[in-house]
Amino acid sequence: MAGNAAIDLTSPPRQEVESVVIRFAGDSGDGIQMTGGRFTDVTALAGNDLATFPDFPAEIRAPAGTTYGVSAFQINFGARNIKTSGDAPDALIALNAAALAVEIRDLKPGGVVIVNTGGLAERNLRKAGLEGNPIEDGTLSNFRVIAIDISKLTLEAVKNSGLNKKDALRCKNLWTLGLVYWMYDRDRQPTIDWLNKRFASHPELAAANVAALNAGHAFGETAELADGITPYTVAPSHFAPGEYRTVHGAEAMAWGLMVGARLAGLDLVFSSYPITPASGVLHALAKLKHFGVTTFQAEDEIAAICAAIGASFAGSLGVTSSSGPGMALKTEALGLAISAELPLVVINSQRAGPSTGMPTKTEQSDLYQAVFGRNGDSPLAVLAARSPSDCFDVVIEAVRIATKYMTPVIVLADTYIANAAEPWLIPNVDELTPFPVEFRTEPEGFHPYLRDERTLGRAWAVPGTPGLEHRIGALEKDYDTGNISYDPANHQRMTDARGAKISGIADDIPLQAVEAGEESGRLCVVGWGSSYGPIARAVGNLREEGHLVSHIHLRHIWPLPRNLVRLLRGFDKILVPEMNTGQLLTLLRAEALVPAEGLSSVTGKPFRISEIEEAIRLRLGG
Amino acid sequence: MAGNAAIDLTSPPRQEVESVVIRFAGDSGDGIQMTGGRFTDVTALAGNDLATFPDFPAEIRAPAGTTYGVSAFQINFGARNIKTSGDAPDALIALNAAALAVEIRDLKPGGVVIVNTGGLAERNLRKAGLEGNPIEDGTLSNFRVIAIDISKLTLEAVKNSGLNKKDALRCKNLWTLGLVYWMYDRDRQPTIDWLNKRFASHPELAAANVAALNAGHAFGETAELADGITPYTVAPSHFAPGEYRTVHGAEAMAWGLMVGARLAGLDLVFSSYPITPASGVLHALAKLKHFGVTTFQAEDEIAAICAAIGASFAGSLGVTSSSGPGMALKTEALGLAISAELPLVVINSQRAGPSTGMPTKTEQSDLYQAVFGRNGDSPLAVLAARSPSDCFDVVIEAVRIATKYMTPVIVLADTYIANAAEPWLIPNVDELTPFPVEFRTEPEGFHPYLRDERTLGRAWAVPGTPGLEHRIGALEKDYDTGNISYDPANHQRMTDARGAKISGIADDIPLQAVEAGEESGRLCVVGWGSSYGPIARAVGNLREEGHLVSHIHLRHIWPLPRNLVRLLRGFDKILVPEMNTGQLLTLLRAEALVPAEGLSSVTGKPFRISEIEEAIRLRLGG
Amino acid sequence: MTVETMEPNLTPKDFASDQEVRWCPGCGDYAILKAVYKTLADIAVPKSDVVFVSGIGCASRFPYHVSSYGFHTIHGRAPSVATGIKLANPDLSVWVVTGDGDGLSIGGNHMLHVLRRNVDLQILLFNNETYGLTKGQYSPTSRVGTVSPSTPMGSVDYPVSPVAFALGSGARFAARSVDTMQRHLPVVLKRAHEHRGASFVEIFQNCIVYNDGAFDDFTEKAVVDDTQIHLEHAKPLIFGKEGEERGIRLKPGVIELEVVRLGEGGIGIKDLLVHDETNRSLAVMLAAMAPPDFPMALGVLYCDPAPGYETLVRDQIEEAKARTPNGDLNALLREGYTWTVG
Amino acid sequence: MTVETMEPNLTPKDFASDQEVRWCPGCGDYAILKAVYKTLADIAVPKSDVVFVSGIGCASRFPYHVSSYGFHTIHGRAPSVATGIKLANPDLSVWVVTGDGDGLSIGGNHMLHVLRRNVDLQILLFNNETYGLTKGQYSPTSRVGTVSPSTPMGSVDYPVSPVAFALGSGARFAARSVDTMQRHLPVVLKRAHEHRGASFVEIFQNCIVYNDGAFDDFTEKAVVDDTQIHLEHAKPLIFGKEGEERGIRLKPGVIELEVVRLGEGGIGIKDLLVHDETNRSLAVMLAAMAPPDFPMALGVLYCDPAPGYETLVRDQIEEAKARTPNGDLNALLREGYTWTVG
Ligand SMILES: Cc1ncc(C[n+]2csc(CCOP(=O)(O)OP(=O)(O)O)c2C)c(N)n1
Ligand SMILES: Cc1ncc(C[n+]2csc(CCOP(=O)(O)OP(=O)(O)O)c2C)c(N)n1
Ligand code: SF4
Ligand code: SF4
Ligand SMILES: [Mg+2]
Ligand SMILES: [Mg+2]
Repeated sequence: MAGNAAIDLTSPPRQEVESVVIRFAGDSGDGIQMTGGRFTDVTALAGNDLATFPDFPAEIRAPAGTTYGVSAFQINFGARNIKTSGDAPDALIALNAAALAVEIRDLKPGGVVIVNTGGLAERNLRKAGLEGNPIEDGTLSNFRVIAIDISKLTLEAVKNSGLNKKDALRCKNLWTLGLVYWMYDRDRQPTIDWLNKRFASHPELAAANVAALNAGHAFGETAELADGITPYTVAPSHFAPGEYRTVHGAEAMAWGLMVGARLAGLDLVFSSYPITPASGVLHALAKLKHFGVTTFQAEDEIAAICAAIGASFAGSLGVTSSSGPGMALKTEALGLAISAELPLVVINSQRAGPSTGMPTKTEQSDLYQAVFGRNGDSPLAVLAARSPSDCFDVVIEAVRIATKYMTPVIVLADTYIANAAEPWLIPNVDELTPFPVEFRTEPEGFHPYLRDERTLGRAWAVPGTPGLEHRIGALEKDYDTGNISYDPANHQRMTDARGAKISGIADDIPLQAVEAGEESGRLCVVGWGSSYGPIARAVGNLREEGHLVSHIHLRHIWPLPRNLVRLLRGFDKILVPEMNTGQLLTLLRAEALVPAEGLSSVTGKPFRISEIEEAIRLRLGG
Repeated sequence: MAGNAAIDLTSPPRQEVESVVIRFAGDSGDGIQMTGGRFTDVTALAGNDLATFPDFPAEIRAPAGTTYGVSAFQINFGARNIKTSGDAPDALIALNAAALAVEIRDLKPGGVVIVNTGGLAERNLRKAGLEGNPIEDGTLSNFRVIAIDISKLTLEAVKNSGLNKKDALRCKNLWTLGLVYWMYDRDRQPTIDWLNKRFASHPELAAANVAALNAGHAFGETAELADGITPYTVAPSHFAPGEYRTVHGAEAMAWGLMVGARLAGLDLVFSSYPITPASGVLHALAKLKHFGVTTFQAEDEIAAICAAIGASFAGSLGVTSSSGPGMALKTEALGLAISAELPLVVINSQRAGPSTGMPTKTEQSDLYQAVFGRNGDSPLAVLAARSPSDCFDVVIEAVRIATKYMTPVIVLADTYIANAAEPWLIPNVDELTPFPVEFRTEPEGFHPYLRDERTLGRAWAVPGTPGLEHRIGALEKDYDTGNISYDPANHQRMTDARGAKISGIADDIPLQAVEAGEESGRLCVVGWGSSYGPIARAVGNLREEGHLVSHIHLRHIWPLPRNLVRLLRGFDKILVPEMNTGQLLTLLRAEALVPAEGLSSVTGKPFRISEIEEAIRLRLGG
Repeated sequence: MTVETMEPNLTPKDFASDQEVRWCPGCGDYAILKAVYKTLADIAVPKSDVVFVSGIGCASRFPYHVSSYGFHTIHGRAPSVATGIKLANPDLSVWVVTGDGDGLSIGGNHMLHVLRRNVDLQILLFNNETYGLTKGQYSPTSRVGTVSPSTPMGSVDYPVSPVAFALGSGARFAARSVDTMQRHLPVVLKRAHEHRGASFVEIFQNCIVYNDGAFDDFTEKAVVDDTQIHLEHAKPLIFGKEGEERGIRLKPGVIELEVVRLGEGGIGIKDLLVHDETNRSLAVMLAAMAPPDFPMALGVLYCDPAPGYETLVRDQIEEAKARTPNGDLNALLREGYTWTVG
Repeated sequence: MTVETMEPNLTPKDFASDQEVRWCPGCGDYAILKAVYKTLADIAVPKSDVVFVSGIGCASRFPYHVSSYGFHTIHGRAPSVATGIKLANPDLSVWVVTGDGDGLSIGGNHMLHVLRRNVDLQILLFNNETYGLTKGQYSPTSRVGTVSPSTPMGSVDYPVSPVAFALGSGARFAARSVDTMQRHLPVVLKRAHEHRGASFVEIFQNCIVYNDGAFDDFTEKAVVDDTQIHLEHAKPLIFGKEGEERGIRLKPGVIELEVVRLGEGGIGIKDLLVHDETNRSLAVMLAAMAPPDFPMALGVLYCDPAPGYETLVRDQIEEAKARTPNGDLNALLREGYTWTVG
């Protein structure tokens, strides 16, 4: 383990805790996301397992001090295996009145709240819609409160920096971070290094921020904090050996695409139109031109997917990415890719709908659309990622399926996954199994819809190859020549072939594993996507209590693993928690004819562990 | 009964038959669709029940004589209740070699085939891909053949018309029609009147066509036809009293929209982009400007639906119409209409997919898309028409639901329904129940998302109304004010409300009736849309044989009628024939958890009665 | 539909809605909002007859802040929704607010067609040369070399000029102004409102967060005199500080504009081009002018009215009704062959 | 990807595919197909390096009839698919075939952006002023008053001019020809092919079934001399039968073209405008000319090359590789903070 250099031996005795949930909150302009990011880095370096949840406002920069302008960052870290960013925070750091007003509701009773009293002036309170000062009016009486004028202390800490007051005040997030580092026994050095690098061209800013960080830390070491408040230690978690980093979902998707293309032996052409929360993948890949990646910001989502289809036609790996409204626009062209039988990876970072909905909030309500949402009989493969790091593997699997079966594959992620981060055991790319594409080059016997006998994937013959000139399109094709055909029996045959090709993928994917618990029994909780964390933790908690409840988590949404129906039929009850009104539920009921029940949560936020626990208890009969 | 003036008493004795299926076929340039239309009119006037199936090529005007340029028109008519355009024709009229080559496959063994030998020259045969002359090489040995040089006889019949040879030859469809009129005892006069009106400005054309018609008829009266060929009579069918006409699906939809708007008390704004086979509705409405209808040909399907949404926002009834690829493009805007909670009727004349597919062929494969195909939790109502005339009622029902519940409603028709015709007991518009819309005008207590307590439909306040100025959009709205809201609990509440509103429609629609047979039992055949005819006939036939099999046919695809699940659970087996790979099937299995089985036919053609009969027999154990 | 109640003497602030404005502090959108309030008060159309329609983007949040009717639709589709509104009720005063991304990236096709059709709308395109709402990616109006999250090495594609595009699409009214020009902008907006048919107005708007100062080269106080030309119909094309006036003339012998200094080489006002709002070719050439070689042309570049689409559509319906009066649905259903049973 | 095998001396008919052509007998598309075969034979690019991409429509069935690579995509989206093809393999010769509906109705936005971006494509827009494939509805290029199934009383919206739109969108090559002009058309197509960047070619195409004779006013043999002007770079704008030549000049004092008769009132060739392919303003004015007052301008209206988008994209990738050579994925995954356990 690297890091952990300067443990302060003079501090008061620290209380050892197994895991902690901290929520940083403040104004959009307060640098909360950066603060959270720094805390995440040093926490990872401290060897804790962790999960984060950035929760920023819809507005680019809402007027200062408003409740809808509050930006928050939550992190759950611990010595034990961390599965979610946590239900209710153990500690809240509120840099202004609005943050306090909005976020205090979720704090655990008895939790610690660090408040910047410098942000609680009359004017601030009014903007936050507060009638009184929460520190005085009893609002905080259930919590352990550390009320300090962070604004003032920050100004003091950086007074020699030469910064004007506005810029000086900007350092208050670092001051706060210093205090929090002290409370949770984090190493400051990586953050100092980061600041020096980040502000390399503005050394006075770097120095001021470092000064603020140190001052906050020193304050913790020396000040008498309120009663009942002690600093903590959180022991390192038990990780398998290897090299680790923290990774966000968007990054993991970008890297997965690059590695997937490499494993397939293809060039990557990524074509997209910006949309929240999907743009991160575009941004990440645009920075990687030195790896030969081509990124294309199209004029809209239709152009984006069509360019990706064109790239695949021309022999690259065409990939596109979007979120709900943009996915809707790709519908028609997805049909083209299905009919033209070209490989294509489509990443959907789902957000709260319907329509524009709540663009910055998470939901998993595009499963219907992914599986069913096209005109005609239009089967394709659908995969879902369960966590930020899982995106890497799932995207590679998508590339494998797309190229092997000559089909579009939709990958479902969501706002939470795209933005959240977690530690990741970095794979060795050279040890991953390649799945090189073989373009058709032999003219003899060629026609473009010649199918591989086993996969039913068609021949991929790339423009530029002499002798394989051919025409494709979305009119129905003759099975035996690839030419246009309106023949009735042929249409049946081609429809069946397209269907069989996709169902056949089920033979090429792992059988469904049971995540936790027995392979049959009284109750199974079935989930998919980002609800993995809360479901796993809830089931884990109840199993620890001795309840017999199992957890199945799907990566392959379509086709479903071959053994899934059998597994499901082995349980008396099936509970399907989803951040939608019951979409996987419909699929499972139709496929397995099991009386599965849904647990629906559409709040724009991840499930709380407790609501799943409660639903499970209810079904177990208390 | 009108018509039936000139019954020729000198003809040979006529054989009485209960129903007949005739198929006219020839080159695209041969006027086959017009010929079929005329035959349909006089057959309706003769009091027969009937169903037609125009089957034209994908090409606008394919090169003459090619097999893919064959245009066909099938009519089933009879004394009994006619449910489909018929499986195999009893008689085939083939005006050229290609038509004979393509169409002979489907003729009933022993059926009559009238062949124009003038179209069987060496060159014609080659173009049709025939090696020999079918009349000589035994191809027709199983049929009763009337081989006549219709070309020559037509030229003779019109030789005094002054037409040049090319135009004169164009009359051969009328000559043929004359012969067929004789064979089936049809009245020529309405066709003569029609020709005189149609060619009013070219009296020489009218005269020539009438001459050809009469000559063909005279030929039948006087010529010795081949052995075993007699003329027929088909008695009138038993119709309820009233005034009748034949109606095509596209017309019926257009009229239904006009009547629906009238019943709602709204102006109709119909906004669409041309696409096969949906354009007919646009064309029909564009001709009705004198009724105040506004039609708008937009630049694409997205603009079309958005203009319809704008029209609804402004207080008209916004309607849009398309087919598969165009429906796909409307996906995003449908979400807007769902979120904005505006009335909108969307007609989908389905065609064979996926993607471009077979644009002129029928299929019912957009059910998934209609019910599930949007991002987010996006419920709306889905209806399906079962026959051309049913379109009228279904569309009116769609208008009623859309305006009462402030929701988009998708109406599913298909190529077959849009183009086919059948007799229709013309309703008296004044006797239909109006469902007038009440716009909100009262400012007191108003906000745009104020819901009707019973329907949950929101208040419709129209720009131009003083005091009700408001803003709507597709961001999530606060339940209690209609303002933008990102509140977690509110999003759940609004999502639930949108869902409950649509499910609640189930209380406002008829309980599902059983079309034929018992309310429970061994086997129920469940269908929707245009497969009504073949299913009804197949079930009818088997019930006549004494088999206990029931038929349920859905008009309301979503929400499903309240009693449907109960009904379905009353049967041991459920068979769901669909012109897709099993889409209603998925819905029924998920909703009712019944082990329903699909019978899938995706050939671009309607089901044959026999294939459904066979599937039923199989399930009944022979 | 429209109830004609004149609301007495509305002031700009009567057009403010009760919704909190959520643009970034310092955003140019605030200034435009102010100018629109002023315009609305000036033109004195009843609030209830005004509709603001927008797509998605920072600019497109505009309708929430005007106390008229408003529809915040989906990305790029406001022109189509607005067309439907006008078809349903031609009497409404319908304003489309869009951004360079909304109106010219995803929505370019609807923009083309609404302009070509000449639907009577006021179309305000807030050009900030960036996608503000999605955090600063380059847009179709961003200049070559723009560094943004999606173009970290600089953009390589040529931008589109909104007014050139509008003119190429057949627009019959095209104008330009600047967010902060609080005297100029309301005048332009009023002209747009007066013009029957589609009025296209490009408004240069500063995005303080992602593209601050993008238009400083012709909007900074110090340079405006040298870098802006304010067009007025039938007036010579003249600009520049008093005493240092310059003008625009046609380069002798070729179809090309040039800047000339008045008084230099005997050049006088009579040598300059005279602005003719009805000359599309001139408008195209004016639209193409840009600093540093030319001043930016502001004001009404082109205005050549023709009946609006919605009017022609209505007229045709009225004509049809006059030709075939008394639309009886029962008669319609009975047109053609019918027969009676029983 | 591209294998450089020169196929020896291909003749036009070597470019015919084995698929039966399914246009209506007499359709103008046949003639265009013939001209394209000739062009392909002339330019001598290997068949395997040629790709035809189309949308949906009669015109868009084109790729099936060329024995190169071909992709018949979906309605209006060919420019986007073609962009993807060029991004993946800039060495291919990519031709887009589209119709007035496909390219300017549903596909107008992609047309704008592919032109603005200057992707190296040859874009052939077959303008028949109708939607042929869907049976003759009016299109965005149909003239006002067009009677069609969707406009039984005549259309009321103003058409878009394809070349004016292309120029407004920033096209750097715009040309025009006519289906039946079998000597003119291949020359124009060859120019389009030679031009690096997006080449936009409007081809007037007769739809014999739904819009027969739409262009007779300037394509009928009897009138061509009076109604066509064939543009040639650096040559004066002159047309008309020998002995009755007329020319185009700038109307004195205003930015407006006029037709003058040579010899009349002392007007000579020197008074005429000289065609300058690189002058966009001139191109816009030429594009606006139409009978009966003006001849139709045919040939290359505008050509002012700049590097193609796909080239600039590739260059940037190469530059990035040069800056940070040796892209090691394992190193990438380990950038930033990492730590080691065990
Ligand atoms: C279909 C769809 N695609 C993408 C987005 C994401 N999006 C929202 S606004 C926007 C661009 C905004 O740019 P602009 O129109 O210039 O407005 P600005 O924010 O700069 O005012 C994008 C890409 C969306 N909401 N919907
Ligand atoms: C998404 C979609 N909308 C509509 C159609 C129907 N459609 C096919 S071709 C066409 C227009 C063709 O017009 P044009 O591009 O001018 O080609 P032409 O047939 O005249 O050559 C239309 C509307 C379609 N295939 N797909
Ligand atoms: S991001 Fe830019 S355009 Fe958007 S509100 Fe902020 S300053 Fe204005
Ligand atoms: S419909 Fe017109 S454009 Fe289409 S193939 Fe026939 S003649 Fe050509
Ligand atoms: Mg912008
Ligand atoms: Mg066309």
